[in-house]
Amino acid sequence: MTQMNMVSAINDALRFEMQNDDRVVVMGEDVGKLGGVFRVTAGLQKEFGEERVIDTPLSETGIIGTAIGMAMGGLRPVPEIQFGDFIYPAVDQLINEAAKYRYRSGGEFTCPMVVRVPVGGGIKGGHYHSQSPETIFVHTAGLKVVCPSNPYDAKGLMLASIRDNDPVLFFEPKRVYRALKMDVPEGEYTVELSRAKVVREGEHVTLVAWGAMLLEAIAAAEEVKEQGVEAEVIDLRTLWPMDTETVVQSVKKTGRLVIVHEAAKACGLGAEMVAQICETAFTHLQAPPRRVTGWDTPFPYTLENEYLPLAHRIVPALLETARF
Amino acid sequence: MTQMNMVSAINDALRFEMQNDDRVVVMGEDVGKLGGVFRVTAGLQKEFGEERVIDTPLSETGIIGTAIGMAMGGLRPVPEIQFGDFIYPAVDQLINEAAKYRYRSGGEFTCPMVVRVPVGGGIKGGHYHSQSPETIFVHTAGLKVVCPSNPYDAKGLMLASIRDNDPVLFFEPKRVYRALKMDVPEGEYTVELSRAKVVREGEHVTLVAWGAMLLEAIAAAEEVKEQGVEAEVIDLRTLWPMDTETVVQSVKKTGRLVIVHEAAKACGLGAEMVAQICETAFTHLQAPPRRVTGWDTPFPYTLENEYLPLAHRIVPALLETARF
Amino acid sequence: MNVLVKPGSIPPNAPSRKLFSVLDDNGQADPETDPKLELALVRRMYEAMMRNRLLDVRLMKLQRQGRIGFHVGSEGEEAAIIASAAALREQDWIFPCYREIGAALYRNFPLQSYMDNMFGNVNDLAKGRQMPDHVTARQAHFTSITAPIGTQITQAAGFAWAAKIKHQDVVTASYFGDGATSSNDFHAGMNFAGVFQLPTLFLLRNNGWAISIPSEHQSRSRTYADKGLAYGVPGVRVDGNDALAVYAITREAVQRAASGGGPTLIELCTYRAGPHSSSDDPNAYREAMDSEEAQKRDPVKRLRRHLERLQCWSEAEQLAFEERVNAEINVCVEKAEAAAPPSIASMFEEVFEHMPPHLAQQQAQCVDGPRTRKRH
Amino acid sequence: MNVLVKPGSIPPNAPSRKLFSVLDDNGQADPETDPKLELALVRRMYEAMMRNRLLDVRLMKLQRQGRIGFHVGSEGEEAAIIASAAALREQDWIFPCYREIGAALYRNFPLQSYMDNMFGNVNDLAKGRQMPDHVTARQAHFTSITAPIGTQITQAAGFAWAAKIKHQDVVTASYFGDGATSSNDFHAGMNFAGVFQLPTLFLLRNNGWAISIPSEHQSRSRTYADKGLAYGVPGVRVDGNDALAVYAITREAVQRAASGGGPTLIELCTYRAGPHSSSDDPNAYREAMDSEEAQKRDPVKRLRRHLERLQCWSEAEQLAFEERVNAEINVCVEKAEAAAPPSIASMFEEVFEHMPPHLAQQQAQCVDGPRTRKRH
Ligand SMILES: Cc1ncc(C[n+]2csc(CCOP(=O)(O)OP(=O)(O)O)c2C)c(N)n1
Ligand SMILES: Cc1ncc(C[n+]2csc(CCOP(=O)(O)OP(=O)(O)O)c2C)c(N)n1
Ligand SMILES: [Mg+2]
Ligand SMILES: [Mg+2]
Repeated sequence: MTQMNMVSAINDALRFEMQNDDRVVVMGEDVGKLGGVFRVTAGLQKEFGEERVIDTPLSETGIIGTAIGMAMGGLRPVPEIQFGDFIYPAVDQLINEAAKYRYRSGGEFTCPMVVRVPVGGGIKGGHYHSQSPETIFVHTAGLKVVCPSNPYDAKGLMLASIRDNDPVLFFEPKRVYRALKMDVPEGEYTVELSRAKVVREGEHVTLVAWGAMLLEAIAAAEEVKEQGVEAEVIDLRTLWPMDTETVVQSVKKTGRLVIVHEAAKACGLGAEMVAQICETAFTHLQAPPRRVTGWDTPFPYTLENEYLPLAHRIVPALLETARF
Repeated sequence: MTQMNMVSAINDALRFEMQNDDRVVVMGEDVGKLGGVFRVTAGLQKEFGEERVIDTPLSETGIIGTAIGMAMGGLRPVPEIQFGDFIYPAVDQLINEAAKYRYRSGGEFTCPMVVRVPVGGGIKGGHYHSQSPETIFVHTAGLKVVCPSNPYDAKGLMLASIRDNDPVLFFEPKRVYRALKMDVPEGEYTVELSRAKVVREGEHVTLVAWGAMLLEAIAAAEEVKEQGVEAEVIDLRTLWPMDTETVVQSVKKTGRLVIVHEAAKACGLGAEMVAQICETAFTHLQAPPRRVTGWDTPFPYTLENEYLPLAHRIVPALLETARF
Repeated sequence: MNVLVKPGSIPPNAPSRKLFSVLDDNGQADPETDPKLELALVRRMYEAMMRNRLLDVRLMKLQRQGRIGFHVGSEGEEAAIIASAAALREQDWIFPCYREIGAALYRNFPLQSYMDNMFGNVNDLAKGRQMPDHVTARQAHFTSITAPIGTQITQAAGFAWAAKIKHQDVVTASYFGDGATSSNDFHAGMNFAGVFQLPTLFLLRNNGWAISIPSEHQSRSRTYADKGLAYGVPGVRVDGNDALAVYAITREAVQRAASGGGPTLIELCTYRAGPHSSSDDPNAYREAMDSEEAQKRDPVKRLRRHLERLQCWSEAEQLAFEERVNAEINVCVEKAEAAAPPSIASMFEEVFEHMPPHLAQQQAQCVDGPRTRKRH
Repeated sequence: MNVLVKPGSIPPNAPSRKLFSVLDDNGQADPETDPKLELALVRRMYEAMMRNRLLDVRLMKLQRQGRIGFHVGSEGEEAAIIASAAALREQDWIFPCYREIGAALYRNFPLQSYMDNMFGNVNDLAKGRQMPDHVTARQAHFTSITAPIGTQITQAAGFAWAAKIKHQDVVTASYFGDGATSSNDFHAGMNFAGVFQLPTLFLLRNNGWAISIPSEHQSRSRTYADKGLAYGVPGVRVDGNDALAVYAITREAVQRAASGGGPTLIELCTYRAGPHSSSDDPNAYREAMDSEEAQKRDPVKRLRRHLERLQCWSEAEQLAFEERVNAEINVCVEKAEAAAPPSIASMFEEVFEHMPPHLAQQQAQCVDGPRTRKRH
């Protein structure tokens, strides 16, 4: 066991799997010599050489397009998109190509790869260094989306993602990168994809979150405890395919649901979860399922703490839902 | 009044507004000499010349990027994306630029334009000539999304969209293009944006649809009528900003909601509507709100009528919801 | 590997407006540039080109009869497509656009599989999920055809990159049209291939049109081959209706890529003799070609004249060949048309490697749900 | 319009590796190429460059002190930015990337407005919505700065297109880095500008780096100016640290664009002397420049030597100027820092022209809801 933050945990996962599997290559803008603008890939080029840790030209289209070709050619590319906000030049390749290759070729071609994407707010990044674009990819059949909330899960989910035979978008919450350290096993372990985790038990209201907002959810749960409300907190961990079952079980117990995400509200994953819960557990609901999310505005700079669904906004939603 | 199908109604709207306002320019792949692959822009280049009806190179990035510049420069561009499936190379300009210009510049810059986008299935187009990508744009703050279901609305909404000072994505359901004709007034009239329309009254269940699926919704409503269920059918017309109020009023009356769309289910607009109804009218709901949508697979070719949420799939959803 | 082609025809990375050619309109080879291929090979190319032509005629008819939904032909572009594919080695991979099915067939992709795709039936390797002409042909080292313009270009570069990293002797070739040079993936693919010296060929089929947009209106560069200069990728122009010229240049580029010399951009100058696809009517935007000009340009006729000159082909052989191919086509059409559509359950398969619960649920809903009265 | 610049320095559309320059390292002008500008203009450029330098020093300090969140400077690139902006006419429009605020200031964008943006306060024209250095400056004909690389390039082409359609005498100029040449918008913007002969300038600031990626690794084209060949857009290379050369070439390109001659790609060869931004530490990827080399390259010093040679500037003037500018900066910083953050209600405004119901509702929820204890 070593104490690691999320940056070092992901770095450790990449290093482990590159040693373990020589099909794994890392690529992207500034990932090589610099080791990434967040230093997630630090030291990898030195250890594995320029052929496997590749500094690319400035083109997300090129990064993802060539990564797909590499994957088809038998490698396991782990391309980085420097910020989630810059993934749009690559969405044609992701939506029309990576997502559909297996399906459209009747299984003849696949493109297993892990697209690393630093996402979310909390670093004073304004419009273009704060977005959480999961909705686009959840909506697209054929893509998986993962978002860890802590170093342990980050490493285990990364190893599981690289070994998965489908394309995975691996969202890394920048706000968590260096926010906490925890014991992370050296060597190999995986955290299964599409398995949510109940991180706090409670019987009054189910509270679902992931990534950086999980910490806020836990903080809010602790706060409402003082007022007699016990929230069951679920870390979704894999956003899609979603572990609806774990959420449904919890809602059947509590009768109440609050979901939290940084992304804008309209057509966010919160909407999908509410709709699914209505479809599967409507008669168990004792209060309207509730969303606490980023507002339907672009992500602002100065007021980012007013934009984010931090604990102070989760608390009243929990109380109102529990007391409905 | 002239009998028009949707193709001629939109053509008429464009012609009218180009005569009326010389800031309006039409641009895109094959829109000029050919008049568009669906002939929506037929005859416009002859009438208004190559400077205002522009055949562009094959680049959606270039079409939308330059259209934004034109709009900033005082024109009212109406760019066409030949198929909704090919809009992805333009999403960076749409999401990061068009959607945010007004906001990020504190109102100094705006980019009023209407992006015409033929969408949806029903023409045996398979993966790449059938998609309905509204979710991406609804999720993005700063964009409007319109989708008419008939020639009258198409013309009126087009004129309203061109005159609107925000960027509008104008989704044209290909399946409706030549499917029906109706009386369309010559000359000027507008249909207000963000106003849904109750196209059939009923007291048992609210049924929301738009575009090509509106016709299926009406067919389903007629079918369940025989079984004593009266559906209130709402044509959403503008997908975003959504006229939630009209839907809420109806649901308060019926206590029941079914929503239909061609796009995949996960994070589709149906999810958003269900979540909004839960937030605003939960206590009025007498049955779980229900979605009938495209499946969470890529859009298939041979089985497209199994993929689409046609009347045969809407009917049981209506009956089950009404009898819940 | 056939080594009959002598290198030296691809200019270094500098503008070159010369059009490389071998055959004149009468099928006479220029001894200066003639790659002197084995006659069996030339015959094989000719037969594949002719078969392609016959297929196009038949498929367009089937479409007009409403028996298939769509067809995109390659009339007039057979040399550009087939002679270039012939010049690739067996281990090399093709990343096609939608007009290169002839290349897959040249590589023994079964005609029956192609026809099953045209009908989108249960035997279609793409399982009826894609439009006609969007085949998948792994066995032919030919990737799954896509509609979005240009996306295969970066992918081909990436596949070549994988081969390079794994030290495998594999070259890739992406095919695309003049219109596709405006795409994002052309730009990124060329740039990455240049920077990383990837063993990939950019086969730019300049057929004069992108649907209704003439190639002069697609770009203002002096030639399409010149675009290589922006990326440090050598560019060369070839008479794309001259099978021997196409073969020679492609072969040289393959040899160079395979020996670590990096990518090449090959502008295959040809002409789209037919409509863009069965959905298109070119009368709206282009003048009819006069028939003399069309004859002159025809790559199939030109190669036939060459073979006839060498007494390697005759009118009798032609008639026998046409009859044999048409019969073969008939059998495949009949079988493909009779086959059932794919199962409804299959619509939910292969979205992911393992079916997640939400899709299993949707599959059950769909399979057990009411059926439409519409036919598939 | 200043007509002192004689045309003829931009080569036709063919490769040209010559670097156009006027000043040598000692500030001596080459009489062959000297545009012989009015001294008042040269002085004005120098002062703007020097002011830019002083601003960068101060802003980087403020960032290190934690008083502002971020800064992206332009040390070493002042000539490329300011002399090119100076060569544009008042009616012309600038589509900047994030490093050209000096161009806005040259056009009298108020320093106070800039500083308000750096603090994201209530007076910021961008209303605290964007990161520092992302100003909006309509009055200076300078568009709102964005972070995604390259997007301004097609927009500038489109704005020029609008001017052309409306028969207005307006030229646009997009600024972007060497890294941005790999972007989709560079490709599309160049191509559209070439095809439609738009009155736009592509000002490619080749500063040697895209964060940690050296410009030789960004593309294999022989020069960045060569990229024009792919689009039929004339390309020219200029010593970007030589204000007079930058001015002369930019002016010629403006004149040509304004008279219907179409677009020009100008490669401004310069060097990013500082880090990419306040978040970057170049020690991880580049060797320190030796100080003699740095001095020689410095565009501000070079122009100062030129002015001194002409007895148009002195040490005393320099000192007085620095003092004046620093005082001005101080006043602005003080005021900007003291200003309140934007109102919470303002976060919901200007998403659309008119606020739709869902935003009015969210605004009320936010304004009336609980407050975070975190400071803004
Ligand atoms: C991204 C994208 N935009 C638009 C289309 C519609 N479209 C299909 S083919 C075509 C023209 C392609 O021209 P070219 O690349 O020259 O190939 P050709 O058909 O001539 O072989 C267009 C515009 C598309 N398939 N993909
Ligand atoms: C689409 C996109 N991808 C990545 C980034 C992150 N990024 C910011 S600046 C930069 C390098 C830009 O280099 P260059 O274009 O040469 O401009 P310079 O900073 O040297 O002036 C990168 C990769 C971005 N802003 N946008
Ligand atoms: Mg073409
Ligand atoms: Mg740079």
